[in-house]
Amino acid sequence: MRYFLRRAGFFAATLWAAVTLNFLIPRLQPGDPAEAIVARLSGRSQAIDPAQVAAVRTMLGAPDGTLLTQYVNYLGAVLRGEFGVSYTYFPYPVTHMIGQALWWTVILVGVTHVLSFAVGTLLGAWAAHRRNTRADSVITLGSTFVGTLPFFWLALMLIYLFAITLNWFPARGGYGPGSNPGWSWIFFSDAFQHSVLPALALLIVGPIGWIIGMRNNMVQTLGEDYARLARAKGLPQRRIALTYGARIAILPNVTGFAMALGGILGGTVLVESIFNYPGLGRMMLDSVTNRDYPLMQALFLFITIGVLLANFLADMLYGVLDPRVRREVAA
Amino acid sequence: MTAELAATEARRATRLPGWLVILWRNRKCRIGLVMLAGFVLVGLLAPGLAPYEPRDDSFDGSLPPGAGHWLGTTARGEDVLSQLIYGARISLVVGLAAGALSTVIALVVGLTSGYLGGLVDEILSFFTNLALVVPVLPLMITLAAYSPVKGLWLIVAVISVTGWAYGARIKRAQIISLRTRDYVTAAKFAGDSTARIIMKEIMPNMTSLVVVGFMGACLGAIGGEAGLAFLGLGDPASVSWGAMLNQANNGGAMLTGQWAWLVAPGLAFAGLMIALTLVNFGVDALSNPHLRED
Amino acid sequence: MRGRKRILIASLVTALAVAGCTGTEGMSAPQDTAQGMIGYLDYGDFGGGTEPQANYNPYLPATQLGATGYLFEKLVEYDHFSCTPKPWLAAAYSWTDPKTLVLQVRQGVKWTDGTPLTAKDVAYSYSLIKKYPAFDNEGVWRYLSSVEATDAATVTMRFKDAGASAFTLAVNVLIVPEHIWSKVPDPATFVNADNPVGTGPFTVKAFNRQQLTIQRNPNYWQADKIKVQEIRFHKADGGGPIDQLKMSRGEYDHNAMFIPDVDKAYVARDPKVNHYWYPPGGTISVYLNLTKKPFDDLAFRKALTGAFDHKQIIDKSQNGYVTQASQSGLIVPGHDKWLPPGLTGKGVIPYDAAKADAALTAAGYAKDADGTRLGKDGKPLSFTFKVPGEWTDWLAAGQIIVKNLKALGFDVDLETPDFPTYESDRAIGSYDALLGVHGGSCNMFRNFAEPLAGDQSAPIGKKAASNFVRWKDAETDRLLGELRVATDEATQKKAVAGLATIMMEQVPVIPLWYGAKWFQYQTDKAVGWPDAKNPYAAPSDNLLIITNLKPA
Amino acid sequence: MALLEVRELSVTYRPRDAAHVHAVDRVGFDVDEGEFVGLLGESGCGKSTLGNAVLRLLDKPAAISGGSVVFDGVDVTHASEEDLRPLRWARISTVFQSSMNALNPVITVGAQFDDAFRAHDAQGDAAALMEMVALDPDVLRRYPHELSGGMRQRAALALALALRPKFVLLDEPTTGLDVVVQRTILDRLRELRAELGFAVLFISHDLGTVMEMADRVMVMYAGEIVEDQPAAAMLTRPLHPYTRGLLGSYADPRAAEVSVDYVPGRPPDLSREQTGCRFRERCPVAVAACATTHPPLAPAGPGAVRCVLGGDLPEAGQARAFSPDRPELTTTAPGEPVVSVREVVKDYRVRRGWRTTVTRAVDRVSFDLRPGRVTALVGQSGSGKTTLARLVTGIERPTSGTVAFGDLDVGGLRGRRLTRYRRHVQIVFQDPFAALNPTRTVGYALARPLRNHLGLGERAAVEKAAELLEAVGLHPAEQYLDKLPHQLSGGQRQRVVIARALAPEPSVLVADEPISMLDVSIRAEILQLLDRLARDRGIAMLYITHDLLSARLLADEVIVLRDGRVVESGPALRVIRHAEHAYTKLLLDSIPTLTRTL
Repeated sequence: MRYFLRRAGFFAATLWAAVTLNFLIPRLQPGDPAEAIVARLSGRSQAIDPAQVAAVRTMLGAPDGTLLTQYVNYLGAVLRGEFGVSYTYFPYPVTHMIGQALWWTVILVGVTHVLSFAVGTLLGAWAAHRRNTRADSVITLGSTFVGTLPFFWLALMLIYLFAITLNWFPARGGYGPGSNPGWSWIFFSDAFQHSVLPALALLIVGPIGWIIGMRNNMVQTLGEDYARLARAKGLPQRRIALTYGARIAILPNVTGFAMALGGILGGTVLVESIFNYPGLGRMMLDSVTNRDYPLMQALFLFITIGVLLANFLADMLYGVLDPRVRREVAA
Repeated sequence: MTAELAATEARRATRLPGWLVILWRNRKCRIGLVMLAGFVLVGLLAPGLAPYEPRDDSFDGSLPPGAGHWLGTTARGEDVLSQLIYGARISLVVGLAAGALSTVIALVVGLTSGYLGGLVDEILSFFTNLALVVPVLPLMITLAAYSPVKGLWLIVAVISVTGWAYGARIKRAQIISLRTRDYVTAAKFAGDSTARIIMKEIMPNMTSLVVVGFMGACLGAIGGEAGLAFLGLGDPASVSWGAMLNQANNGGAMLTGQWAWLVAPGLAFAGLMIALTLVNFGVDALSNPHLRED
Repeated sequence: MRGRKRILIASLVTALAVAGCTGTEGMSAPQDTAQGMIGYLDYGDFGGGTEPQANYNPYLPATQLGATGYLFEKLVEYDHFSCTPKPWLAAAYSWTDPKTLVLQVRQGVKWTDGTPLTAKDVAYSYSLIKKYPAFDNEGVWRYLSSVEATDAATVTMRFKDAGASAFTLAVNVLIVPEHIWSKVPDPATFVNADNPVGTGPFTVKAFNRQQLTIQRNPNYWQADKIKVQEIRFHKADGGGPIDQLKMSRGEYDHNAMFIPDVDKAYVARDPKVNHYWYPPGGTISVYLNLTKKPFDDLAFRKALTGAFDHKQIIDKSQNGYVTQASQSGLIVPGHDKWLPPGLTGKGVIPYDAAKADAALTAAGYAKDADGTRLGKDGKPLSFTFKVPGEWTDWLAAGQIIVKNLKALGFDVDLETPDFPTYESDRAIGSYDALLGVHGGSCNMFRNFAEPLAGDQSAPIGKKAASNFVRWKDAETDRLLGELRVATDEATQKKAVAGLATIMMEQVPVIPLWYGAKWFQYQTDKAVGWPDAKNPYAAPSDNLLIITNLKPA
Repeated sequence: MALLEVRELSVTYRPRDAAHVHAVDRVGFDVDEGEFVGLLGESGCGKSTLGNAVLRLLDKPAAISGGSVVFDGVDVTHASEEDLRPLRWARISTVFQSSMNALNPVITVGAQFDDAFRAHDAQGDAAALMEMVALDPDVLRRYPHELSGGMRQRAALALALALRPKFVLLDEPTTGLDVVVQRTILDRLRELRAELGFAVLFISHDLGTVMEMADRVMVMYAGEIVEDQPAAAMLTRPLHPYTRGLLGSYADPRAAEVSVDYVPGRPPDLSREQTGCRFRERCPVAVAACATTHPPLAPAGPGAVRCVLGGDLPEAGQARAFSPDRPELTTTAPGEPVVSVREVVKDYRVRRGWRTTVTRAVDRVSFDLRPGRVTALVGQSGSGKTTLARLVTGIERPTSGTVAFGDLDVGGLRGRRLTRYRRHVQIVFQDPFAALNPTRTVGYALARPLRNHLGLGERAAVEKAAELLEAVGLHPAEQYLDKLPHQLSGGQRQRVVIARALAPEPSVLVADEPISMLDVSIRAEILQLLDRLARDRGIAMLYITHDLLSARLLADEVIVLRDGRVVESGPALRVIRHAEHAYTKLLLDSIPTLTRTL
């Protein structure tokens, strides 16, 4: 109970900090989003029309009152779930935009993350089981070296190879021009084709952390007394590897799984930008570069909440999986 | 602990930094150190090695690799090889500077929080945990995009400010375990001051942890710089590998078949990362005798 | 199945046999290609950001979809290349006095729901943008005092002052149907997504975030001129390499995007079909902060007019797509008729570093033994030059400019703030020198007033509206005053010539090049695109172009 | 044919970046069916490695480098892992030293029984097994971390017996447990063996338990077995000087006269080539031949011995002995107390959610420390003895009651005044490995208190440090000043720790279990040193221990603690020889007695 309260308190404080940071960022910025919008519209080859800047400024509306009242109003709005209207997609509300992008990210990241975790953990466990053999070195060294390749570069190479040279898969986007998002087979198969390359990129890099983490953990647990005792008990190798090695070694990975979800949500910025995937990450980058403050604020908050939830989930999951902390969590 | 022991012994034997001697003994690590030294040399001697100025755009654009330009030219007519060579500087400078800076932040926060405990610890731990859960990349992007000044030091600052938390947490845990050691209590009974205890009793037992943290921070920083630069949020005035990839991508390298422009920065980056990873193997072994044995 | 087809296409592509291989996926084959008609055309991006949302509100140009310009029309269309007005929804117009403009609404024009267009719709549209200042994107109501439908076919516009200089703005308002918009609860946030009703040549057929399809409006008032059944806009990703690839594969019949090395990457792929035309837009100039020394010295500024290597800037930073700008502040050759008589080389000043060096020395800015340029106080001249860091082509230009200045002995630092900082520094005058854009519109008053008028300036530290160099000159303001109220072209020309002369002689800013308007097109399906030989419209004049396209 | 036949067995550690160590060197022995064999040895002698080699559980970098182990006719050293499986647990099982880690933490105890049954297609009644070791069958549904150390060890024992093996290898099964718990487990083990008749190889460093339990005892030293004979015979006539030294280190605290022996020195470094007898450098009866001859394990008396002397030990040349020579103390000694502890209470608050529970670690304890006198605090773990030490040294503050140092209230000291107080009160720590900073030299460790508390200059501090080293028996001192802790043996380290504690010339010394981490053979030596220092220098010593024998040897006064309360206190002789409180008696009765086997 105490543990739970402590965590809940921490999450609340973190949320508050994120909201405050959110509030401050646009207010610490030089320049005027209206001007940025008009400048983008005009391009670099045309003069900015001050009249249009004024019109856009009116359109966006400006907060008023002292900084403190603005802050209080902002907190209130966030609590009520009002995130305002996007600057880039005026007059569409920010929540509408996030609702659209959310599923792309959730499905792409969800599937690849789970797959990466499964593949990585299995490979890592296999390597640990076969530690100090050729299979082990191939897996460990191989994944270490693939891990050094810059992710975005890998993604570019995939595009170059599979989309541009071979033309097997579409290079970018979430779906083609011919299919309308909806519950249709055409759309799903199209969306699937579009997700192949980004998913592939994520799946190449994704398992590496799990492989190495799992292997090192399991090598360690297999060296513990209980694993030795299991050998002394004459248990089959498989059973030792699973119940006395993997079962325990996977625990930190499980926490890591949820924790990493946060990093991955952030990391989608890269993937989705390169593949122009219509998810939260690209929207985040766009909102930052377009100075779409309401959208950026909401996304930032949203991602932070996602990370916090993931952490919370990880804590709970760890409690369920590890009897050593179960009591404390339940208490 | 064994690491510090061995390090202390090695230092006494050779008068070189002990951890360096241990690193050198590890074969993988030795290869990594040599590679790293290569990159450092390339970075240092860039003006001598590079055939041209990295921003000299007086050549024909989009030339394929050939005699005059071994890796061809960019769409704007810059020599790719020269950019590649100068790019090593950026990666190394950012890696070292941001790695060092975030290690220092982590060390200061970790030391203070772990040794003092109590309210200070509660507050610092809160900020550490906060920094751990705040999504790093979006924060980095926001900071980098909205900073009124651009430049390499901004990137260094952004990476350090967003990347210190993990190290601080680890160092705090280590301090907490070290500060209750009997020899620390003994130092208190010997009348040593807190500062002296931290510097003379605790710090020497943390060298390997600090080195490991620093290496990790360097790797992260180099990756972070490349990522930011690739997203177009890097220092517009400097030619880094990430920025080269960004320009290659935006400049239609795929389109004009300028594969060298696209491939070379990625491979160079991977090479540097491999060098650092190999060094890290040794560093890991330094801190974890478990790994040293198998 | 499609995968196989792709492989086939891929091998074809790698063999560089790219001619006209259109990659539109999943679309039903174009419907009956009636005789003398073009089935469909593939166009480039349709705006609305990376996640476009249905938005056909003509008064929200910042977020509306690009097709909106084909759905709604204005009273008068402009050929923005030669700046010639073309009567459009107004069949005719005349000034009854300098403050009153009477327009005859074209008869027989029907809204796409079948209702006829009346003068009331026009008056309503103007009242709408008055009521919602966010809609008044050109600030029309700064000049207008009233817009009334005097009868079913006549609209009377009254101006606060003589209205000639505001004419281009006043007629540049899209007209919406009153019977629909008056029922909209909040027009300010109205996205007009379901079957937007307009008078334009096209109606919305289908939209998703990747593609926007509009189809020919058979009841269009000049339907006979529309030979295109359907236009398909494709979502682009900001000039990314993929779009360039699609471009080079011939997947666009028309696009307006930046392509590095367009001759090699595009035209060379199919020289017979692939074409581009990059007419000039605004003028990009070096802005010197005239409140600071030595920039307040005319001789100094004049010396710098030939100090920049235009050719290198154009070739390197602009891929050679643009032309050098005239010091006169006018676009040559587009604005040739406005040039003051007897101007050498249309005011284009060639690069001559030696001459600039000599002129500087003569003006009292000598070099010391080390080659460092000294100010009149004998101290080395050092200043900064700002360019937005993320605008890579400007950055490249900035680097050349700084190189040129350094060669003259100045100690110049290139600063690369992000755009908002740059924009804010520029507005409050917190800079030494930077690049800025001005002019390029068909409104000569705007072209000169925005960068040079005294009332567009502000003291250092306060935001200037558009006179960022803080040019303060009574003669300029007087000429602008004349131009503002001039109703006949002769008076206008005289005032413009006077202003151009000030540009030439007083050098408030130093124009370098004309920003290019990107415009690529293919001639395998449609012909009749504007080009250098037949510049009947600027690339942005969609309605003028679409009414000129014919099957190949 | 014996049940277990070990022949010429060698085990070598081959770490990648350090010298190879021959931890077990050509060892041979038999264990017969139903026999209970003890394997006695000190830390680092190779006994656990030998045990693991017999079970074939060695992990890298250790590996069997020669010889064979044949169990029940199966060559364990060369069989494949698959061939070994039927043998394991069904016929040969084990209990490891630390059962904290020996049980899988994430599955229930019951599941670990089922594991064993299923692996061998056996039916078993885990509940009955639990009852056999006097545990509630309910324990089967619990996880290891929910059990106490004693319960875990009993569960491990039950698990080892689950398939009724013929042979059980017990590797330090009671180390780290309280005496009382140890007693119950050993009693249980004896009963079970009588009932089930399995053979045991009992590995331990604890002479008392081995002698009490085993039929036959093997003594291991430096990777070799140096003596092997029936326990009773060994007790009366040890054949090896080392065995004789070990036996001498043991005594019954309740005896009228108590004297303990010690064997100075440390075992040889097994990473080096060995010539001659490995014990010769510590041997009190060594002869010239010891340096050149490596004696074989040769029959002698009722067993075998590895000694040049062949088991005929001269009476003269006993190991050195420590026998406290003090007038019998029957009353509390006179003299002004240096430290007075009065009615001290220490509560620890543990917050759990909304509730805060208070644990009372020390409950109204009073005692005095007087110059030149040693007061022993005796109790099991959790009795509050270490908390009392922390209160006396000012690390903790009492919840109520006072700790007075002269006129000074220790509980109220902070900052600089606390530092000044600590000049007078120093600590000798339990673990000499943790008490010295591994990265700092002996000279540095000694110089700090000298410079801080005595204000000596650098040179004076070095001289004084050398003096201190000589005083604790490390000479020549110059040789030690530059050493790092890991270059010293445990005993030497503890001497350095003591020297450091003496450096500021304290009036009070708190010694927290100073010998419990040391090898049996050198414990008495350290006790003797502490004894001499306290009495010669007039230091008031608070000696904290769980070991009544050492309390009897060192202390003038004994205070027996249980759950934070004093259950009995008084002059050492009175409390130990004529214990009044039942708990004190229980503690005394739990000590393994050599006489019991006789």
